[in-house]
Amino acid sequence: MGLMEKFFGLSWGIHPEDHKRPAADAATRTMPVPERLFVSLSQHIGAPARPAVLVGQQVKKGDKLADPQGAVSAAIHAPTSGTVTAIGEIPAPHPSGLPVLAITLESDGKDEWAELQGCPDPFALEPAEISRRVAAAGVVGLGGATFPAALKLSLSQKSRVSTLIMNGGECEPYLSCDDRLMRDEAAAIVDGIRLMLHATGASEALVGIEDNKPEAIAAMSEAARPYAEVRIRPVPARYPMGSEKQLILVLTGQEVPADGRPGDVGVVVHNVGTARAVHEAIRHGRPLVSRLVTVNGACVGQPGNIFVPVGALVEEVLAFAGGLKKTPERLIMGGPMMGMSLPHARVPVVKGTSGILALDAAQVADRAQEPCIRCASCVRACPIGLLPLEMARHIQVGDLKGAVGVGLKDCIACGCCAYVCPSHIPLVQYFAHAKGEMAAQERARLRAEATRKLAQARSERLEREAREKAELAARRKAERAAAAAAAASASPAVTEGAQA
Amino acid sequence: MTNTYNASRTFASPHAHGGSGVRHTMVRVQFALLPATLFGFWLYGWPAFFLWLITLLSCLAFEFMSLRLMGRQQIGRTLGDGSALLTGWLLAMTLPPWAPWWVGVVGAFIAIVIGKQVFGGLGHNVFNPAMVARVALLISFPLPLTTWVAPLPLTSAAAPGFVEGLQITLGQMHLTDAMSSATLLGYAKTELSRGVDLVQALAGDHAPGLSWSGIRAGSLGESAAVLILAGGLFLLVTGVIRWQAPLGVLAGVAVPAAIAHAVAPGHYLDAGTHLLSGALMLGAFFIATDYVTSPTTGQGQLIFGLGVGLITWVIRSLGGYPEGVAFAILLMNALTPIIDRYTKPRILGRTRAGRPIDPPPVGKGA
Amino acid sequence: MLAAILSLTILGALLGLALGIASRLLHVETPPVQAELEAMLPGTNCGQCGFPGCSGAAAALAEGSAPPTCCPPGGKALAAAIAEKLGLSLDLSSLTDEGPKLATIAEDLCIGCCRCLKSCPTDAILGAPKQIHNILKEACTGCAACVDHCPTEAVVMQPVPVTLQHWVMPKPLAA
Amino acid sequence: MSGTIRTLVRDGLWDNNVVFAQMLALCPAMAVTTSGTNGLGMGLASTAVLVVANVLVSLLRHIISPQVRIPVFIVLIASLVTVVDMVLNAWLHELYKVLGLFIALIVVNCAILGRAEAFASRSNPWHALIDGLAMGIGFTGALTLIGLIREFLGSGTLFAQASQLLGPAFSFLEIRVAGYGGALLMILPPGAFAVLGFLLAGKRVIDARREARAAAAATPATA
Amino acid sequence: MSLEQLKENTLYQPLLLGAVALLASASLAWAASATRDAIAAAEARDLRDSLAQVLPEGFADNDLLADSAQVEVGEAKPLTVYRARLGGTPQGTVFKVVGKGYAGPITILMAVDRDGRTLGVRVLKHTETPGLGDKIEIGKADWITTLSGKTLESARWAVKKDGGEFDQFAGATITPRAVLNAVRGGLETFARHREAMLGLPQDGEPAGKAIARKEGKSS
Repeated sequence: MGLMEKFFGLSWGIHPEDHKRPAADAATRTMPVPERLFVSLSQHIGAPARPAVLVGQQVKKGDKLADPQGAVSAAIHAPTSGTVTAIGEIPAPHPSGLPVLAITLESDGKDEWAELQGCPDPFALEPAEISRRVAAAGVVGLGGATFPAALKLSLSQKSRVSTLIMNGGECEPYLSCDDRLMRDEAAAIVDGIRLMLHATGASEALVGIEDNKPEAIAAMSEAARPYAEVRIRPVPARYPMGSEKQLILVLTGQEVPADGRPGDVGVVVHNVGTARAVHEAIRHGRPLVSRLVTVNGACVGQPGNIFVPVGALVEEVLAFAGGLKKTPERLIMGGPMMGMSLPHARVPVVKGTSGILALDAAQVADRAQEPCIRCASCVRACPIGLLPLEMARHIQVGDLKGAVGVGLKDCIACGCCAYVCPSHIPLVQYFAHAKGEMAAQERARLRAEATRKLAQARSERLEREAREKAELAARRKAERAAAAAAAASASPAVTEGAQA
Repeated sequence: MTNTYNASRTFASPHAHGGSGVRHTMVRVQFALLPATLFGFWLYGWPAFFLWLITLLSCLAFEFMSLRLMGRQQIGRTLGDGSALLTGWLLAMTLPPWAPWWVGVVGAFIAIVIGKQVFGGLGHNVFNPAMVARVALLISFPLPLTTWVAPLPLTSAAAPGFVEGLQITLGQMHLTDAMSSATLLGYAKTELSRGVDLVQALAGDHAPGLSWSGIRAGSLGESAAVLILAGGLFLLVTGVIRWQAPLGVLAGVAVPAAIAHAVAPGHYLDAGTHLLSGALMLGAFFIATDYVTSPTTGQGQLIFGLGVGLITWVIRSLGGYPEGVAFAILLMNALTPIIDRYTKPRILGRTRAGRPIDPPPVGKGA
Repeated sequence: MLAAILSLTILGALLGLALGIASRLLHVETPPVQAELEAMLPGTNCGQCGFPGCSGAAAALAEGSAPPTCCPPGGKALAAAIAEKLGLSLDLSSLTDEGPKLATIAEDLCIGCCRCLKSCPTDAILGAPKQIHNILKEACTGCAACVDHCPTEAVVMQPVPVTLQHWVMPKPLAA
Repeated sequence: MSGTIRTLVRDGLWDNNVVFAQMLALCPAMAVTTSGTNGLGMGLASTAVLVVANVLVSLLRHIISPQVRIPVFIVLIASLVTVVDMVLNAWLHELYKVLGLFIALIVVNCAILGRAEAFASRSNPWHALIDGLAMGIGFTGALTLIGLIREFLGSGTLFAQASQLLGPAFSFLEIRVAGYGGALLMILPPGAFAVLGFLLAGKRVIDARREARAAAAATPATA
Repeated sequence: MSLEQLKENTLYQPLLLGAVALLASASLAWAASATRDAIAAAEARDLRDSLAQVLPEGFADNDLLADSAQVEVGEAKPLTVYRARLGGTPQGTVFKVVGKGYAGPITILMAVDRDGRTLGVRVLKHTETPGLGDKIEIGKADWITTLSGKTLESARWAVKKDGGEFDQFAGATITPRAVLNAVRGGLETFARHREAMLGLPQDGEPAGKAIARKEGKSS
């Protein structure tokens, strides 16, 4: 393993300029609740939540607005008190700008919490009960993947993980919300971590924090000192350190199998922000209705970290953060490496919104694409060991199968390849396109299969009907013949015929 | 508050860039070539400069014509990426400095049109264009391509002046026997074929030790091996190239050369002479490291380099030509896809064969 | 001379015998590509390809008179699969999926005549005489077979709107 | 009828040219074409064999069974070539000295087997004759063209030694470019590949332009 | 349609292929017998032409082709020599030597007179680089004629680069060197086997004495 560690420890990933300060050092602010909130029903991986309120209904802050639907889903709660004024489509925080279902909540200005059920001694609770409460609070992974946290907790319980890895890597440039949380609320995070240890049954928690956040490391070490099972582990600052597989590799030396989950190597990974949300949900009974968002970029008036209620519009968040100094070249939700470009600023903040970046042209550094010169910078940068240049060539000519053959499915879309490409080839876009195409083809295939079954059912039905008709006709004919015969031969048979 | 932001199209991540560029790389390589080139101009005088200029300009002209013919957009930008210029420069470095003008023009045509654009342009060529041109010229026009001039530094009295230099390049003045000279490797090959022992042959004027100064017959790219090496080290330090391919080439030549020389010093040149002679340094640092035509992984580049070195030594020692760097590079260029295929990096979480790795027994991780 | 002629003749005869026997022993039936193709096609016999049903299209594909892209309901995925089966190279990049369409019924036009019901290859239309019909989205394959049977033009093909889940990142423009 | 023949001729000369469209017989096309004369000689010899083989196969087409058709074709072609070889050697010895090397090569010229298989075995002798002639001339043209280009670029001459092949009356064809020694590479194998590649590309460009022009001409007619 | 049915019969194949083979071999046999004499005559004419090239006009009055012999020269194969006589007196001999060229063997025909002087040298076959090494052909350059009229002693049999008296070609040294080596080898062979090659009686006869004296002088 030593050689492997050396190999990966030295060669993967990139060293982007982090741009985290001064935003990371600015004091955290809390944004006042805007008049109207647009609470998206798709704030997590999995099926959208099902509305549980009616238009016109009055709700308190923390009241449930929508129920989870299906196995992988999460509940959604009211970020403030007020009236549900609409349930309909709004533009999604997504590059496509396609609509998404959302509940519109008109604030009454009081921001009144509903009755909350805290728990003074959560360690007395069954682990399963903790998972249940986390689920009820609608907690999802706050690192960006927004996987329902409760589901992960109960899955880890089943697969008997031994180590809980807390992701404090925050390797994306510009973003500092996790850093800020660790500095400001280390105690709450450590408490959340201990709750998660209890819920998963893991024996220890390793908190990986990149070494470019010394304040966070100090605060967390201080908060974790009483608890031997919570260990703070500084890791080298390198992108994508915050990626699950990379962090596990660095902290435990274990490699997660390509088609497997972290549970296969006895670990589970959660984000530090999630730990705080768990703490809030269990100790105070507060569901996840707001989060810390980094607002940063050259176009932002006062960059910093802001507590934003879920459902606030990006445009309002930007206005609170001192407004825009100039028209941004690109507006991004999330980090610059993996975040989504937004079509405009009138999209709502969701649970997974770690940052809102308004970058200028120099920061985006977008240039026209040039031909690939096979310099292999992307090969060296790829943290997974893929050949981005070959994948892109396959996709360019529409050979998706070939792209899969050289590892498309292992791609984590971290963006390292496109970041280093001297020819400015939008490699990640190729991969995203190909993955989308593959999914579309798979859907088409499934649909064609279903169609064939339906067509078969129909032809069987037609056959059956024809057969039944023929049988019926035959039977009638036989009956008539029998009746005629009976009538001809003797009269006592008449009653029998009538009975038939 | 400015609120006019509206994206005109969909942008994919990442929304940042490291700032590297194709042009940037090409300029650095050209910068690294500069010392050796200037030394060559001084050593061989005006004709060397004229030939260099003609080759470069022809490359640009043929690139422009090809792009026009193929109906490409933004020809100016493609020309500006510096790749055609670099190809021309590298080609000029390998030509006899007093070769007539048409050698440069025909070489540029072969390099740019046949070596590069026919394959689809930058990034698609299988073979290094400069080496394609070099080999095609050598085979097509053996006479002008093997006529070397003895060093006549610009500062010396015998050096041709500006006008004389022009006449030489335009082919209106023929080299006298007194002016012409053989390269070290060529001389060694001739002597060997006459059955003269190398130990005797390489004494006096032809002592290999003279190679360090670079003052001897040859092309711009082979006279100043030390300056080329310096340029190569500059590229290595600035991260334009990586160490695997150059090291492979040097080792691929030096190791068999050292062994053979130890066994039969009369028949085989020693490793030092091999390293400092011919286009080896240029090949190792500037040609074998060509991104487009060499393997993508470090492991692959090492194999590639070793192959180039070994084939070079075999051609030099056992083949018909005194020098074999260009042939060796072309041969290994052809093998690049295969090397690439077998030196793919291991995908994280998968075995080399591409199957997912077996998970370790659970619970061990702590 | 005679020996040469004789030996060559005998050699020819022997080789001919060997070939004749071999052609008998090694006789291979051509693989039933047509059946395989038919199994790949949707089987709805919608007729959009212009051939008499899916088996007709399979026959045409097998003998090469129909392009692999002939089945609109199958889309890109089917075209690629057929091309692979037939060993054809297919430039899929030029093939643009129009996007799936589904049949819908304009309720104000439907007179409940039940004619469309019988034409549907997947029994996707629900309805009874004098009742406004309805189309099961899940079962409709967008084959448009029903459109021509409606006397009041109440059946309309409408594109399926793109949703967030179905959105595909556009391919970058080639440099 | 004349339409069929016109198609046959056009196929042979251009549309379905042995070298440029069918990409057959590339071995002789590349190996032999170091000069225009060589290309012409090889082309003429092949044409002769092609025509006779086509007619023979066509005559025998009804009695040849599919199982042994390939061996029968090969025996026929090989014997034919050997007879031609001997006859030339005996009575046209000067010509044989120029072409002798290539005549044996005609046996393995897949263009001849290809035509027997693809055309002559299913056509009447008259059509087979025309086809053989057209294909042969097309082949000769291609070879001569490649040979001339390679010869011109490679040795700076045109139709060198043509008089040995065609007789002294044709010595006017022999042209030498003064002061040009030629690029050796062109008469070596790589030159053959390069010239063939450029000619193939050229043919495609011409075809594409013709198609575009035809399409352009057709559009207003339909509109 | 009986033919179609017949074709499916397994016995039809050997019959057909056999018949075709018979036809083909018969025609080949006919052609071979018909052309044999003509081919032999043509080849003899060729050889005579080449012999005439290396021998001066009027040097011999016999039919060289008829006066050939196999001479053992200590190599694997005996050397075929053609003797030139004038009025029955041996004047010289013509034979082939093979040089090791740059790209393969170079076949050379050389004529030597009774004094061991080259009468003429011609390259019959070679695979040297066109444009460089092919200057050894008489059609390309007249370099080969500079080899005529030289004896083993009278000339320094090497190219100028190697200290000899013959020109090398610019850019190619190996080819002329190979030709010179081969011709010198031929002269040496002649010196060693002079009698046998000229067709002189080994000893005893007056003519033989005179020549033996000469040989003694030259050795």
